[in-house]
Amino acid sequence: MTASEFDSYRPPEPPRRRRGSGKGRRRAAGSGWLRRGAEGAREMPVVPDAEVEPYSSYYGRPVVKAPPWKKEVATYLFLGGVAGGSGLLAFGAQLTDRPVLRRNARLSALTTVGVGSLALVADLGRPERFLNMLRTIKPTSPMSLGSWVLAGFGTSSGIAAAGEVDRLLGERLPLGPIRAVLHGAEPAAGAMMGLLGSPLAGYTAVLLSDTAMPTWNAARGDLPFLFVSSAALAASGLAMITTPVEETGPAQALAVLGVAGDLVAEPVMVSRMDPVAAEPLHRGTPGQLLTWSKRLAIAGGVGTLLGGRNRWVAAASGAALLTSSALTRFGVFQAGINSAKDPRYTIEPQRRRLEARRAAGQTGDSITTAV
Amino acid sequence: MTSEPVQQRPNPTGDAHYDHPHSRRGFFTDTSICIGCKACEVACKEWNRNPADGDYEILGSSYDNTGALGADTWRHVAFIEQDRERIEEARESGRKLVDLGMPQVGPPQERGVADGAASSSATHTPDTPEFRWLMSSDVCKHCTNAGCLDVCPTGALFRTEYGTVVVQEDICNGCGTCVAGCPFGVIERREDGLVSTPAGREMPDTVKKPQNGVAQKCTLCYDRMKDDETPACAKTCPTTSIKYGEREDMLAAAHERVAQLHEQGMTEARLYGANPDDGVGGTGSIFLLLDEPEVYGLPPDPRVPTADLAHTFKRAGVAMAGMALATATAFMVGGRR
Amino acid sequence: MANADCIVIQGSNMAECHPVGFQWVAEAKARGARVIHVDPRFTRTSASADRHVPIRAGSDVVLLGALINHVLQNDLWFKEYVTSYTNAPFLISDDFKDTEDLDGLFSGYDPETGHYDRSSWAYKTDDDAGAEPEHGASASGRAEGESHGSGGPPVAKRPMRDDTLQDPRTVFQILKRHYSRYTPEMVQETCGVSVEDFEYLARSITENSGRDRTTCFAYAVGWTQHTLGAQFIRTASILQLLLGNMGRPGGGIMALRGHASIQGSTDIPTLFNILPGYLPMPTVDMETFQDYLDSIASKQQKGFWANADAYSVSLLKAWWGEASQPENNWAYDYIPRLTGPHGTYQTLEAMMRDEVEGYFILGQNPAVGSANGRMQRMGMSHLKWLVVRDLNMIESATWWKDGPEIASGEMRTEDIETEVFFFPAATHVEKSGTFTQTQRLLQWRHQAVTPPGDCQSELKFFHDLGQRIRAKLADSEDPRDRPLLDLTWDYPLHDDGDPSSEAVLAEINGRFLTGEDAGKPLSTFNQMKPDGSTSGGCWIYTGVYADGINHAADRMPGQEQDQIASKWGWAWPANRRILYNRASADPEGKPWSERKKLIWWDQDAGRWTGPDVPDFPVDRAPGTVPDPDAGGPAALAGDDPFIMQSDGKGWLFAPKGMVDGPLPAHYEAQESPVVNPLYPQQPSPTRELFPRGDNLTAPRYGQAGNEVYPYMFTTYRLTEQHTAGGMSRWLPYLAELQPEMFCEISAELAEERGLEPYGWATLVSPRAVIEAKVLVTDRVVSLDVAGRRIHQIGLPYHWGVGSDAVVTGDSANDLMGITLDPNVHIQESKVGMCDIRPGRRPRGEAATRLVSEYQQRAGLTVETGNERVTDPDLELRKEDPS
Amino acid sequence: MARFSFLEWPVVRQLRTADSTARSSATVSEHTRELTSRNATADRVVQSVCPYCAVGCGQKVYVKDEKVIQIEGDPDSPISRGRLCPKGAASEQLVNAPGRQYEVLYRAPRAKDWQKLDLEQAVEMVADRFLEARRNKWQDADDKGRRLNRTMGIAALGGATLDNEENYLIKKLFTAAGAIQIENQARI
Repeated sequence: MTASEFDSYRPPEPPRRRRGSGKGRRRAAGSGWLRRGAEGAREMPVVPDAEVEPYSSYYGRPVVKAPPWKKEVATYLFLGGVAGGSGLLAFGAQLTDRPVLRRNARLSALTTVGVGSLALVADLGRPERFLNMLRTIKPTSPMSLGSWVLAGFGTSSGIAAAGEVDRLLGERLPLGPIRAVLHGAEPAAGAMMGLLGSPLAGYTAVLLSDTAMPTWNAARGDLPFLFVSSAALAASGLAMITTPVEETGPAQALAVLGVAGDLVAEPVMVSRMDPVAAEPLHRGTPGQLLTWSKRLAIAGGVGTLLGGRNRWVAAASGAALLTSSALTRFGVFQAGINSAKDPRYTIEPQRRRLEARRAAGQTGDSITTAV
Repeated sequence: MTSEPVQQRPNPTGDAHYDHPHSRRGFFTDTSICIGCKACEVACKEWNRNPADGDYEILGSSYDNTGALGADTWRHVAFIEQDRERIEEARESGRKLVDLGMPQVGPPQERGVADGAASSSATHTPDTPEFRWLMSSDVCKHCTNAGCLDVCPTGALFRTEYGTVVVQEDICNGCGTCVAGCPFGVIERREDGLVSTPAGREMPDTVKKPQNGVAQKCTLCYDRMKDDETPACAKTCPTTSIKYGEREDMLAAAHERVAQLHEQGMTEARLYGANPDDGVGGTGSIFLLLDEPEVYGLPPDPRVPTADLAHTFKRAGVAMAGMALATATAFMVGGRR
Repeated sequence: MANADCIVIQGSNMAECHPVGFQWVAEAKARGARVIHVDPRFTRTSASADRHVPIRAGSDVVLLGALINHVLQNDLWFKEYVTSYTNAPFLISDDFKDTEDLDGLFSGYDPETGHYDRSSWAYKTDDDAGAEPEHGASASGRAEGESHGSGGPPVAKRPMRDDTLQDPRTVFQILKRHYSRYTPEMVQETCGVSVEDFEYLARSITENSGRDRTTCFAYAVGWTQHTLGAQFIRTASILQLLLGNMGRPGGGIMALRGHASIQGSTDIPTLFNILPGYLPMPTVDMETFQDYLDSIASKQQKGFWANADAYSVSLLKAWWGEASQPENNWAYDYIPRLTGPHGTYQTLEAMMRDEVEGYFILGQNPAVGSANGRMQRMGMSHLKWLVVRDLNMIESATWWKDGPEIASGEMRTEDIETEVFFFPAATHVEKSGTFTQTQRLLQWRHQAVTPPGDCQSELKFFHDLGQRIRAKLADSEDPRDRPLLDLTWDYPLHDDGDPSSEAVLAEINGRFLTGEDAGKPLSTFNQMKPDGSTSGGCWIYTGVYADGINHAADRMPGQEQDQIASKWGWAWPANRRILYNRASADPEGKPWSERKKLIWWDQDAGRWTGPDVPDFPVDRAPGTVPDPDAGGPAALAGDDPFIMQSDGKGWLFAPKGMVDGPLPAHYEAQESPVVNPLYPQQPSPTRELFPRGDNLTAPRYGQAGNEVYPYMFTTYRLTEQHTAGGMSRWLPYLAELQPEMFCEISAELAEERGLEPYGWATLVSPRAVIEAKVLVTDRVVSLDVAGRRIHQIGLPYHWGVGSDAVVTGDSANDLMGITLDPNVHIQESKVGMCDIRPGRRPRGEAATRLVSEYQQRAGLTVETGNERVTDPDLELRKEDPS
Repeated sequence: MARFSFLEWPVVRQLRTADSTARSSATVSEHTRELTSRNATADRVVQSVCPYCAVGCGQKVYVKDEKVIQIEGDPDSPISRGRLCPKGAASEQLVNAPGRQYEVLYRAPRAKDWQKLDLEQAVEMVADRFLEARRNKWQDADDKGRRLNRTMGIAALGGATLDNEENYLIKKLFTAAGAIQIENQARI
């Protein structure tokens, strides 16, 4: 090309490429299809081992669509876990007569479940229709069952927390005859919190893995263990912050158990996932989040074990644990979203399992047929 | 539906419990005769009043400028340019599929034809062209086991009396779970449903304001179906690449067509969604493809996520019990401290 | 078409431009027919064909000529059909000299005027008196191809013939010799079509022709938009006649046209050179009505054109009613006279010279859709006033404020004196009326709703305008105003004030004016009389309103009819669905085969019968030999199927009618990357030139400066858009499907020029510079032609520069120059030369500078590429014969 | 939200009907139940022909409240058998296009923008200009004195998208006015 005065109109020349076969070509972020539902550009995965057949795709476009969920949903995953764990702690405290822990855990449960629910509603496309969540009871829909759990837990923690607040304010609230009912219902509400606590903490794992998002789906058998562990350590962490050490013995114990569960559950989970589907857990932001979540979990766990009797060490450990749990939820959440955006994570595991079944002589269950 | 094995399989219309169920309806999209005119895309948008989407820019995928199925595009025509090498690969992968000895579907008489075709294919191999341009109109699969429908918490998604899967836009609250639940990436939440033109003009009143914030996808023209009309895309399709009818008939047509193509030596032809034993129990929209599904942006081995739900619930139950147990333990341990 | 055994689609992108018409190809294919697509690009049509044969744009005559040669050399022609139904056995005048003799010219060429004297192309007659004198050959001849649209021009009545076809002066032998050098090797060399592809094509069409089988050709603007356009179609007709595929089911040549009523607008023309029904507009030398009639047809010739007097008088009666009387030659002098071509490009030149004051643009977008867009817009700025009637605010209405010339500073809005009126038009559902589709079928559209706002139909607007004009002139004594004042203009009005389109259709159909049937509609044009007792606005449409019934509105569902579906709409002439269908039976009147029967002679009934309406006198027995003194339909012999031709035969050789040669010969396009390998004469010697500074031409291959514009480009349409976009770029649903202007190039060219896939490219032709997104694709192949690598660039032409449409972009037509086919004055917009470079085009003045920088580099002048005769030896040879 | 009725609450419906998992009949809303095809609500259906290319595909135009609510292929047409291409399928949008013009606009000489103009006045202005241009560029005879009877001051372009009846009136009026420069897309 001759240089001319019009060269200034040209865009900088990227390296030359022969004809675009489509493979790997994609548009810049922010335009066209990518803008719909996907967030910005993401790193190009390097094709790993040679054993995997080179996959083809339609212009590198996603096969499955990531849900339109934003940070609010990840926040709810975290807060729902904290609420569930707090419900269990409050019930335990209720049964073992630890009034401060009971009160604080109940109030924590109500706060987190409340804020979490608001976050969920805010993420709806039509927030004014949030009540439709209770339109049906669908056993096939973890979101439906979860909504009922959430509603039950929210109601019971509301009653229980209201009793605590009333006591806190010296029964000065103008409740009249309701007061007797409220206090009469408190133990049952507390029991309900205990009953629904672990479902609330764990159902979100089922919700995520009951999707076509490759990473979440591949983690389906083990993700609940990670989530309940994470919830346990987070709720304990919060209790260690809110409650004097005198009453947090059980919380500290639960924190340590939670950390142990968390540290075991994740590697086990990853080891049982398709290696390609697990990749997003280790790459980019989710990878960093999950790495730090482990570090903080260890730190919090060790802090609890070694310095749990000190109010400040306990609180710091609690904060570490809370943060760790948040990072776990955000990491897992983002990894799943990311896994939808690159067709490789959908296609390669599917091809592999299809080939494996065929190799095993199981040929009758393919969606592609020759006749 | 009298034979034994069929009864064990889900029957979308029968299982839907309507007072007056109809036979299951579906599409058969024969991509081998698609001319890529996109009439289906336009007719669909025009009927359903869906907004145009995108930024009016060339997307960089041959003549495809709508990109993919989504909240606003319920029919999407894919364009794939292939050279000789790729055509040969497709032919070979198809031949392998034939050789696998696929499952018994359909009555045995039909199988006879197909078998004959498969065995004679070797003798009839046609010239491989230097180049081909595949066009294929994609659409919601209306799965027998539909992920979107299963995971919907509100009941906005439902199985119609025609065995199809439809969103009720007056119910949906836009939770987005169905988007993640679809193994084909079909359904999407409509975020910005306004047609914008350079002059910023408003749409005339005949164009209804599109439903925003709710999940949207092909309804197989449920409203038209109620009045015995053909879905807009199938009605307009100039070459009958998109066929519509009772799903049983569509299935039969698909079997017949693939056998015919195999007889002509086109072993690259294959069906997608015709197998009731696949991961979604077969699809209401059956396709005839000329290459591997992923070439068209379709998953090679989709599986409805809820197929594993019982197992996941079991594992989750263990985990939840574990958590409760751990808490109990903690109180015992911590109490002694 | 669904009945064809082989379909060759050439010069048309049928699947893209006519998807619904393509269903019949798809159906034929499903029945086992072979479909071959010959086109420069691999399109959506190619994708659905059995084979795509890539060809260099503009070289179609070579390929078709080679097929003719193949058929003749290998004795594959349909002997009985050719001998009986074509002019193959006829002898041609001894004065005729072929291109083989004159290095690419036919006898009679005048290098001064660029016209042929066609007297030597006539049939040889008994008395050897030569042809009849020609009428206005030089004056009106330029539009002759069109003015004799469906009818043939008159020829000598009794040509000599040699049924053995051995005489070297027979059409057959002349044809054979003419195409003898059109070989497969020549095809490879010239068209870039491989010998293997050629043989496949030749085999396919010859194996699928004959008694039992038929081959069909389909073309569109890919053929017509060339300097050789009409000859492309002629070449295919010759081939189809030789193979016996004309007038038979699944045969023929199908024209695929782009506009709803493009056929109708030639039948009832908004064209300068014809009147309704292909009657010519009179030229200045046809001073008397008799002169005029003589120019159309002789009373003695065969076929239906012999009654042109009846058709003409009926037209004049329809227009001027009582004012049309024998004393004033039926008001013949009310019709203005032509002195030459007055087509849109000549009008454009006149605009530039400030000779045109007012311009109506009716549902068309010349600022985008016409060649040399810059010249179109500059031309409009010379007008005093401009009326644009359209649905949307098209670029032709807004060039004065947002056109490319405003951006480049060549024009300033505040300097433009032109008044512009924009009238909103009514859509097709807001008015009733007929469209004539591509197979001559008239279909009535019922009005669904009334037009909104100020929107009006053309019918209403022009009726209203006419009334106002007539009212303003009511008191005029000036004779020049008589035609307007005497005009029949009293159409009944509907309640909403719109004139009744049905009443207009009834006038077009015609009626009896006298006698007992006075006032009743005519049933057939045979009822028309030259004595003023009938009227009719368009004779070929007579019958559409027979018995007072609007047959265009006939709507018997297709499912309830046979394949001919004669009760759906109404086809001209006389509701015949397949023209010349007498040829579907053998000379004895029996179907050529059971498989391909359409009409046949029923001996017992004494008439032609079959599912279609016979396009032949229905009771004329196959063996009839007409009275030698008869004329008109009565002179047709029982084996003269081509009833509109003056000798009843299919023309392999056109003794009249074509102004650029009796046989198609290959010439290179005005802008071409190669030397014509067949003749020293490069481009068509009779092409219509517009040598102007704003319409420059790239140098021919071999001339200096040729390398400045090294690449061929060709323009085309896409399924998702409609011509200049007035009906598609304003529709979001269509706009989003093809949102941006692009060019299609091969990977090789992309490599050569460093063009990035889906990036921007700038294209520069001798006329303009435009920008486009780049689609690098294997669908465009670079061809080896004349020992060189030829790169072709594909350009869709739907976009225009403006601000109102949903999508806008540069217009490919800006690159185009104006050079016309001499027969029909259609511009050459399929081939041109340009350069391509990466990046967006310069803006403002810099754009104009870039174009002139290229022009200077190539050393372009007004003369470049505009030489009529390119053979340096021509002058010498002119001396030779004397 | 509509009035809440306990028995119609889908949770109750799923418990009292066979659709226990709430995936079909139990969850159908009132709106869904009453859904019908837009076409079924039309006041009338009119047969028409596609305005785009020359294939001449049949169309059915559905009209409600004097507005076009749908245009689709006419299955009775032996030409198109009910099918339409993308352009034909977009016909309804052509009629109800967001950018369609409904007003007469006028641009005065040297003006920078349009102004609105009354329809009657506009046609009147065009009629005046028509006659003036006709007069200004009138030719009675050529230089040899032969009759021409024409004006070169007025030209027209267009017709291939118009009806035969419209083209007929245009040709008739122009010819009577002596205006010969008239062309359409058939040559472009």
